Amino acid sequence: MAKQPHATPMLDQLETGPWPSFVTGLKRLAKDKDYVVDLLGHLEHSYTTRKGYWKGGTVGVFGYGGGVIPRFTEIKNEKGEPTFKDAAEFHTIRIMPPPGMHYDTDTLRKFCDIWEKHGSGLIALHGQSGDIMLQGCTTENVQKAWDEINEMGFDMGGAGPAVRTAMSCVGAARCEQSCYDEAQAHQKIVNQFLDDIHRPALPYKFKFKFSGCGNDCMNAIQRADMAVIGTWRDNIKTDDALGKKWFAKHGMNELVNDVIGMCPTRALQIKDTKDVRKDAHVSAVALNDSQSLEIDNKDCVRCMHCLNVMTGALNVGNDKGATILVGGHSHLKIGATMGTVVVPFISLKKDEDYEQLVELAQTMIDFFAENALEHERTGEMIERIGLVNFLEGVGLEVDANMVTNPRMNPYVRTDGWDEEVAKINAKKKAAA
Amino acid sequence: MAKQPHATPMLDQLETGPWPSFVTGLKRLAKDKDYVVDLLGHLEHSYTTRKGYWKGGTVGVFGYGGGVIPRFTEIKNEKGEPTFKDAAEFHTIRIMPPPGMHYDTDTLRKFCDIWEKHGSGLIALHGQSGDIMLQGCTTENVQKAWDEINEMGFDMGGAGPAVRTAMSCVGAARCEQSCYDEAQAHQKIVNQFLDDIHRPALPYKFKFKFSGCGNDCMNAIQRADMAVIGTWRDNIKTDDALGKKWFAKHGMNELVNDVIGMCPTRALQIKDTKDVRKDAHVSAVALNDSQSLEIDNKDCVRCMHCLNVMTGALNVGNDKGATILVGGHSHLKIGATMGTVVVPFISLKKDEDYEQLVELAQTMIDFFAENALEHERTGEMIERIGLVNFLEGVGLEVDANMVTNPRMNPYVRTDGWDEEVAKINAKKKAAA
Amino acid sequence: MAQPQMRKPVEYFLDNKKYLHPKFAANYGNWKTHDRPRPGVLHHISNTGDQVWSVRAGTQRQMDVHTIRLLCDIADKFAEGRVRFTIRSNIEYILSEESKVAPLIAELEKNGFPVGGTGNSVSMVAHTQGWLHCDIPGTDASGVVKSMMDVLYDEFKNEDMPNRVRLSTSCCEINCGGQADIAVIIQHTKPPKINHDLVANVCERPAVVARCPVAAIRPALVNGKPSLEVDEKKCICCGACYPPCPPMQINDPEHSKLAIWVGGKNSNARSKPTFHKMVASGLPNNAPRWPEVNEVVKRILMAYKADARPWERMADWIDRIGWPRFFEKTDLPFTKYMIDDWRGSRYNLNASAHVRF
Amino acid sequence: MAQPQMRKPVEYFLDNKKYLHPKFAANYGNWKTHDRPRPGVLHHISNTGDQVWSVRAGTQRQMDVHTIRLLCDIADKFAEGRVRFTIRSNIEYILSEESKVAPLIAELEKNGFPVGGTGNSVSMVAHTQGWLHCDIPGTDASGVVKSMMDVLYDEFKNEDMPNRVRLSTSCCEINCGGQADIAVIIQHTKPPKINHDLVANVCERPAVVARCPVAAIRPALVNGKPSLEVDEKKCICCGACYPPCPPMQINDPEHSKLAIWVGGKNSNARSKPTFHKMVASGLPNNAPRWPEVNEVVKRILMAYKADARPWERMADWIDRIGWPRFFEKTDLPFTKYMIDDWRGSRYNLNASAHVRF
Ligand code: SRM
Ligand code: SRM
Ligand code: SRM
Ligand code: SRM
Ligand code: SF4
Ligand code: SF4
Ligand code: SF4
Ligand code: SF4
Ligand code: SF4
Ligand code: SF4
Ligand code: SF4
Ligand code: SF4
Repeated sequence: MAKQPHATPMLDQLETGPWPSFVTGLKRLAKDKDYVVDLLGHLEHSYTTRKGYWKGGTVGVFGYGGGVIPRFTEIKNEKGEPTFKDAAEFHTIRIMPPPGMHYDTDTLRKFCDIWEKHGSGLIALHGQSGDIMLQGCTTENVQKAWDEINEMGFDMGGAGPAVRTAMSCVGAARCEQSCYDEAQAHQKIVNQFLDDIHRPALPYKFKFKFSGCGNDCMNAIQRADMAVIGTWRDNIKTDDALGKKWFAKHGMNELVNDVIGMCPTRALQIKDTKDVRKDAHVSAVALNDSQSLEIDNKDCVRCMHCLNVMTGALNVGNDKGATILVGGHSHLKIGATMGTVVVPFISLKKDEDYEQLVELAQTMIDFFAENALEHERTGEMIERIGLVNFLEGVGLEVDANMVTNPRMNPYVRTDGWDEEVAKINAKKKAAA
Repeated sequence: MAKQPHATPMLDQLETGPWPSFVTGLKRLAKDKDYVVDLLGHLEHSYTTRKGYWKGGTVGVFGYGGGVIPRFTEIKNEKGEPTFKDAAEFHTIRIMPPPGMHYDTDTLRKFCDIWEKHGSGLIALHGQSGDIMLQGCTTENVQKAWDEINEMGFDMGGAGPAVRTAMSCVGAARCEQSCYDEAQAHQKIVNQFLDDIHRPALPYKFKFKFSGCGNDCMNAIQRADMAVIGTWRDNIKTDDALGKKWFAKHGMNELVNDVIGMCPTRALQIKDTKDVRKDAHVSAVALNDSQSLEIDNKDCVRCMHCLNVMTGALNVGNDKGATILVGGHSHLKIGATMGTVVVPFISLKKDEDYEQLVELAQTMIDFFAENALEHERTGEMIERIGLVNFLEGVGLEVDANMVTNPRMNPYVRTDGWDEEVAKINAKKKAAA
Repeated sequence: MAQPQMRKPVEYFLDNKKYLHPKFAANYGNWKTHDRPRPGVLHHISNTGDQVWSVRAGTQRQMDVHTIRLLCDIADKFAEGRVRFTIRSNIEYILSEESKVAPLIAELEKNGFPVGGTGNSVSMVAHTQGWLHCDIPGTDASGVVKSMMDVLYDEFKNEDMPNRVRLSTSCCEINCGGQADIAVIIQHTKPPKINHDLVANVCERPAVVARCPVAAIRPALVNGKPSLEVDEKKCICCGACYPPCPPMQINDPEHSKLAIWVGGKNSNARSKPTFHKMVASGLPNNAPRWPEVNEVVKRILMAYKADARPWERMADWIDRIGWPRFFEKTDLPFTKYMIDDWRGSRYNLNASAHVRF
Repeated sequence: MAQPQMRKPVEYFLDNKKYLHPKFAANYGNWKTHDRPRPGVLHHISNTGDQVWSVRAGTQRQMDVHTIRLLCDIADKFAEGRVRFTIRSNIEYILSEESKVAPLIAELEKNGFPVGGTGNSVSMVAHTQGWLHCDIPGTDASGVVKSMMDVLYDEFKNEDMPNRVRLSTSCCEINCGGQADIAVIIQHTKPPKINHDLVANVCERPAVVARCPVAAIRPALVNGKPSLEVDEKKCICCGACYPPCPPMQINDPEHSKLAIWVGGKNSNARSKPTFHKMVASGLPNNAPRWPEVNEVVKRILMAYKADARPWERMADWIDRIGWPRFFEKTDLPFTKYMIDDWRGSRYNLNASAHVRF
């Protein structure tokens, strides 16, 4: 039994209502832990005064330079003693989850046991960067908890100017839209950068996110310095039986309004089946015995919409891989940036393909480490130096898929035009 | 008879081919004028060396500070004497054309006579800002030519950091799309700013352009500091007889592909005539005895496309006026800017409406004169100070039509939020 | 320096093979299609004919170990001891047999875990730290999320929206919660108050000066001690100076307000991804339940629900009807603060005569 | 100071009433519809039933008085002594009777004025000054226009394009010719060469320094005299320094090249207006006929003609097919110089997974 709870009239109001209440959870923990009794008091104080009262500091584990987020209370009496002394330290340990955030209950229970023993018993599944966040630990206990977690086979996540914990969607494990093995990519890249995760020495944070298709269930484009988003190069695959089934259920109006009318590039048309074009880049799915939905795959930008609506009738192609976008970040200090295309397509079928992806990531990180200013994200760096300088720095070739529009201003130095064109033509020739 | 022509092997090549040749024209003039003989030599020299050889200077007419573009030759021998001495001076006089660039032949002939007498005989109809450009005159003759032109009832155009010559489309004179009296607006505004045209004293140039509708045949949005573009507030007018005629000729495919499918906001739908909605903001035109094209005028952005395709069957509404956009300019020094909406709608039906337009223009010029930096166009100024500061400076109210998107960054100081909302609500109440 | 008794960490990032549900492992990369038999349930079919049912339930994310153990008990009972969590902190149970779907749902709901969040529902709010743990928050996170999800409970459990709806909240302008269909974010309205006594000791002054996006901070001597000075005319109250220099107090119970943003979209479906846009601000930081915020969120959601066409996300809907009508339909005032004046603002101004009446 | 013998100007901007064709005056603001009986001819019908036929013909813009008088003679003979000029320097004759259309056309063509430029044709090129008159040109204007229109003569006289096509040329990067479906513009490739002897006398040095968009110019002492210095690493060769400081020679017969830009659009029809985009550069300044430029222009036009759908302007067409295919279809190389790095460049990068193969 823990000590007497503080009065928490504000927090108590968060125990009503149908959604699961974290306050109820904290109170459950507070039954046995003075630590959490004081945490509740601390939080109630914030609710009352509408201010936060934690400050940072330096706490870590042996061998690593990051991964623990230290918190020390600032609610103190006149003598400078913590008002909520049992919760005077409330550090978080960030642990990297398995790709796709799959667990067996055994593992989850082990986390609970360790954290009940050494920490507050509060665990966030998961943080916005994907970490298992073990929240609430004293400085003294951090190392103990960590040792046990590490023994379980789990490793520390990122914090500070470091490569950060990555995230991958459920993807290949359950999703028909998946265009590559997200978990494999995720695992290989993180293993490559363990040192950069654990010993922050970059100009600023660098995040990876892996989504198996353009639906981007990991929000990679806006939140990752390097986003790997699945796509395919050949035609959309079609299944006539499922096409007919879909059409029988949904009818012509839905097909026109919800599918054809919403394709961003007018790549879809209804055709009498006999009139469907025979071109190599055209595919079609039957709607009934006489009509088909025709797809001009040259016009398709792999937005995923029609595949989402007519799932199974339309499926991603066979020549699978990913588009790589660089530079997503929140809005410090130039305003939010999205990742932009730097590799329109990288094949991700064989093991060697994944090695190539890792190499590419390494090149990007190296370039970032050498060229970014302090506290400058990749998106900010690219805006400062220009995309072309970045591409040249990491050895990637320009491609019209990288732009929404070619430049609209003449403010460019083109002395190298002729050599550039010669290079391109030589490559074209070599390829032909 | 003039002197012996120079050899012009380069220019001669521009006399072949079917398009009317300015070289042939110059040669015609050169028959009688040593001035033009040397001009041809001068130009041939440019063609040969691929360089220009005119420099500016100061030439004007009595009472005005601008409107003449002086040119002095730089092709000189070792002694510093002009190689083409008869064309050592080659100034242009800019004259403002009548709104819509209508002429009677009498007037044109008078220009010819004056310019044959005092100038080179070369006239450009028209310059890109709309001026009648009388090209090629000596310093001595500029005043003489000007006096005669001014006697004809024409006035000098703008040059330098001044209000510039304006342009208006053919509009109401011949065009069914016209939403206001372009010529009247054009005339009233120019008359308001004659002083600012003739005595350059602004930070930089300021241009007006008047287009009667969103087709913007005057390219106002990209080339005018203040663009007045016609529009209407009520419903598109429809004519069933012409609707049926159009449909009989063009058929369903063209209607779907070329009209409905190209509306930028999906404001158009085919309906069985009996199903056409009865809402006040819906209009419809008959296609045949049973079908109609329905327009949701709330969704319509007055882009003009459907009216262009089905001319006469669809016409602009009755509640006519214009949208005012500010800030178009070429790309010095921040890259090209387009005009952006500062007045979504100004009614232009009665004379008083036109006075209001003139007043608004005056306010804009005043603000520009006081706030722009030297050599800074309105578009650059607005980018520097922010649109809201401009709107407040000229006393215009914000409107959601002014943005493509509300801000996507939190970098704004919102202390005045409550007062702002109170003001808006008070206005709403007053209006209701 | 190394203390010999300390354990050296084992650095290795695990694969997920051993955690995968057996059906996931067997059909890895080989799925064909799926449907949703009811809200909260996904039914996936593989090319081999294998089928799985995934049942999704909401959690409070910040969970006590008792809650997690309870969720584990349920997994052991119904789902072969395997679960996964979604990016939105929902838990997913994977079932090999359809017959277990209904009993599992009953068990979850009995224990207070709402089943839903799939398809065209409002899923769980993306969640940050707030007063519970962060060192810079202007408001709370878990409490805001709880109060929002209480209000949107039915929208989580049903699939009645035109398309999926993603929400986020963020307890400071840094926006760890990310872009969303509707995002609630702190918006400060007053410049930081500087505690000059602390600056010299606590702040790396050049770093703070560099951090300000509008160069409003300069070094200054105050009472003879090195401190900082803010040009209050320039300051946009973003709070970026506060993390590197805590004496630059930006948080204020009164003047730190809440703003609402709409139309963020990460997916590439149909339209390209877009950032969310500010549509309301000045809402009070009214703990513990933020009713003013929830009222506006709900109003926007209901307008969207009533008016958007199937598959239109918030951003797609507004794209069609236009911003003037968005403000009309949600009865929100369009204020001058929404007109962009940041870098590249010209791209957000209406550079056309496309106007709506 | 006023010289007494000098005439004081009469300042007054005329209206156009007296110049209007009588049918225009009578039906002012009262037109109902129009059609195009053939290329070069517009037929307008007013609400009163009045009709006019407008016949459009190409001119060289820079006209000698003899040409203008000839055009006037024709107007007197056929068109009640009234003409107008279009924004593209085409002349329009207004006829009250249809019967005069054919004879007028015959007369115009006999005299070398091509009839056309209406509807889905390629109209006359927007035209600037060039070597003929400007003080800063890198190339000519009238000659470039003449050589282009010779090549596009049939496209002017026929209406075979998907929609209207507007061209412009500009003899320096300032681009007085404006935005166009296809624009040809000088693009310098080397920094200005400074004639230091002249700078002190001719240039207002602070003004020049301020004019440079990339702050590449700084004041410097050269041979003991005040002059200027260009940071050649920074310089983007735009030539903006040249007009205010002619000793900063930017024009070069060899290194001043021509660039081609496509997809500018001023009208609001369908899509919003857009700026043109660079798609080719490095073309030689090959007077008197610039064949290399005309070849590329023609190639782009033919790809557009073959592939665009009715009513798609150049910009609309590319919007549909995408830039990768534009470069494929026109067989132009996409070079790194086309990737924007100017202010707001992020708005021109592909911030999406929308990719074409
Ligand atoms: C814990 C977490 C919120 C949560 O409750 O889930 C979080 C919490 C903090 N974030 Fe974050 N961010 C978290 C995910 C994010 C994300 C989302 C993501 O990673 O996908 C973003 C947006 C994406 C991005 O990286 O831009 C994000 C953008 C930021 C930023 C702004 C970065 C920028 O470049 O604009 C900062 C400020 C900074 O880095 O200086 C920041 C800073 C912080 C700090 C360290 C505040 C500080 O500077 O002192 C917060 C520590 C809170 C604490 O007490 O634990 N956090 N932060 C998330 C990390 C959990 C995890 O490891 O799984
Ligand atoms: C004559 C004309 C081209 C033509 O042959 O038609 C022309 C010629 C010159 N323009 Fe222009 N501009 C002409 C219309 C334009 C237009 C089009 C328009 O007005 O609609 C533009 C683009 C719109 C705009 O204003 O931005 C235009 C944008 C410029 C600029 C760039 C302005 C900017 O803000 O980016 C300059 C440079 C400057 O102002 O310093 C310029 C400067 C010049 C100067 C004065 C060159 C100079 O700085 O020494 C040229 C004088 C040539 C000469 O010898 O006569 N001219 N200039 C056009 C004026 C004729 C007339 O009065 O009717
Ligand atoms: C489980 C999860 C991935 C994970 O690894 O955790 C997931 C799973 C699926 N997503 Fe997702 N999405 C998940 C987060 C997202 C996110 C990110 C987010 O929520 O922050 C997005 C981007 C949202 C945005 O644009 O900001 C996302 C955008 C989509 C879309 C595109 C929707 C659109 O039209 O814009 C689809 C397509 C669809 O709905 O068919 C999709 C489709 C799907 C499918 C149908 C894929 C499949 O075929 O299996 C999965 C079931 C969806 C459902 O709930 O009905 N998923 N999906 C995530 C569940 C989150 C939750 O608990 O609510
Ligand atoms: C005469 C003129 C106005 C003037 O006062 O001088 C004019 C006259 C007409 N324009 Fe225009 N436009 C004229 C320059 C323009 C320009 C500006 C330009 O050429 O630089 C534009 C903007 C081009 C751009 O976007 O950059 C222009 C964009 C249009 C459009 C929109 C086309 C589109 O789909 O984007 C229409 C609508 C249409 O074609 O029905 C239009 C329609 C018309 C109509 C049909 C209006 C009417 O109902 O009478 C007129 C006959 C057009 C024809 O040629 O078939 N006019 N029109 C100009 C003739 C120029 C020429 O000689 O070639
Ligand atoms: S991102 Fe694509 S592959 Fe991954 S879970 Fe979402 S829909 Fe499936
Ligand atoms: S996936 Fe391709 S075809 Fe399907 S809607 Fe998107 S762009 Fe159109
Ligand atoms: S801008 Fe509109 S009103 Fe003016 S001529 Fe062109 S189409 Fe007619
Ligand atoms: S004018 Fe209106 S209805 Fe017609 S195409 Fe344009 S936006 Fe659509
Ligand atoms: S949004 Fe701000 S206050 Fe909230 S967790 Fe992130 S950094 Fe901390
Ligand atoms: S709040 Fe933002 S703008 Fe103000 S001083 Fe701090 S960093 Fe600068
Ligand atoms: S484009 Fe340049 S060179 Fe040509 S007329 Fe205009 S200012 Fe002169
Ligand atoms: S050419 Fe342009 S960039 Fe170079 S020095 Fe002159 S103004 Fe500056």
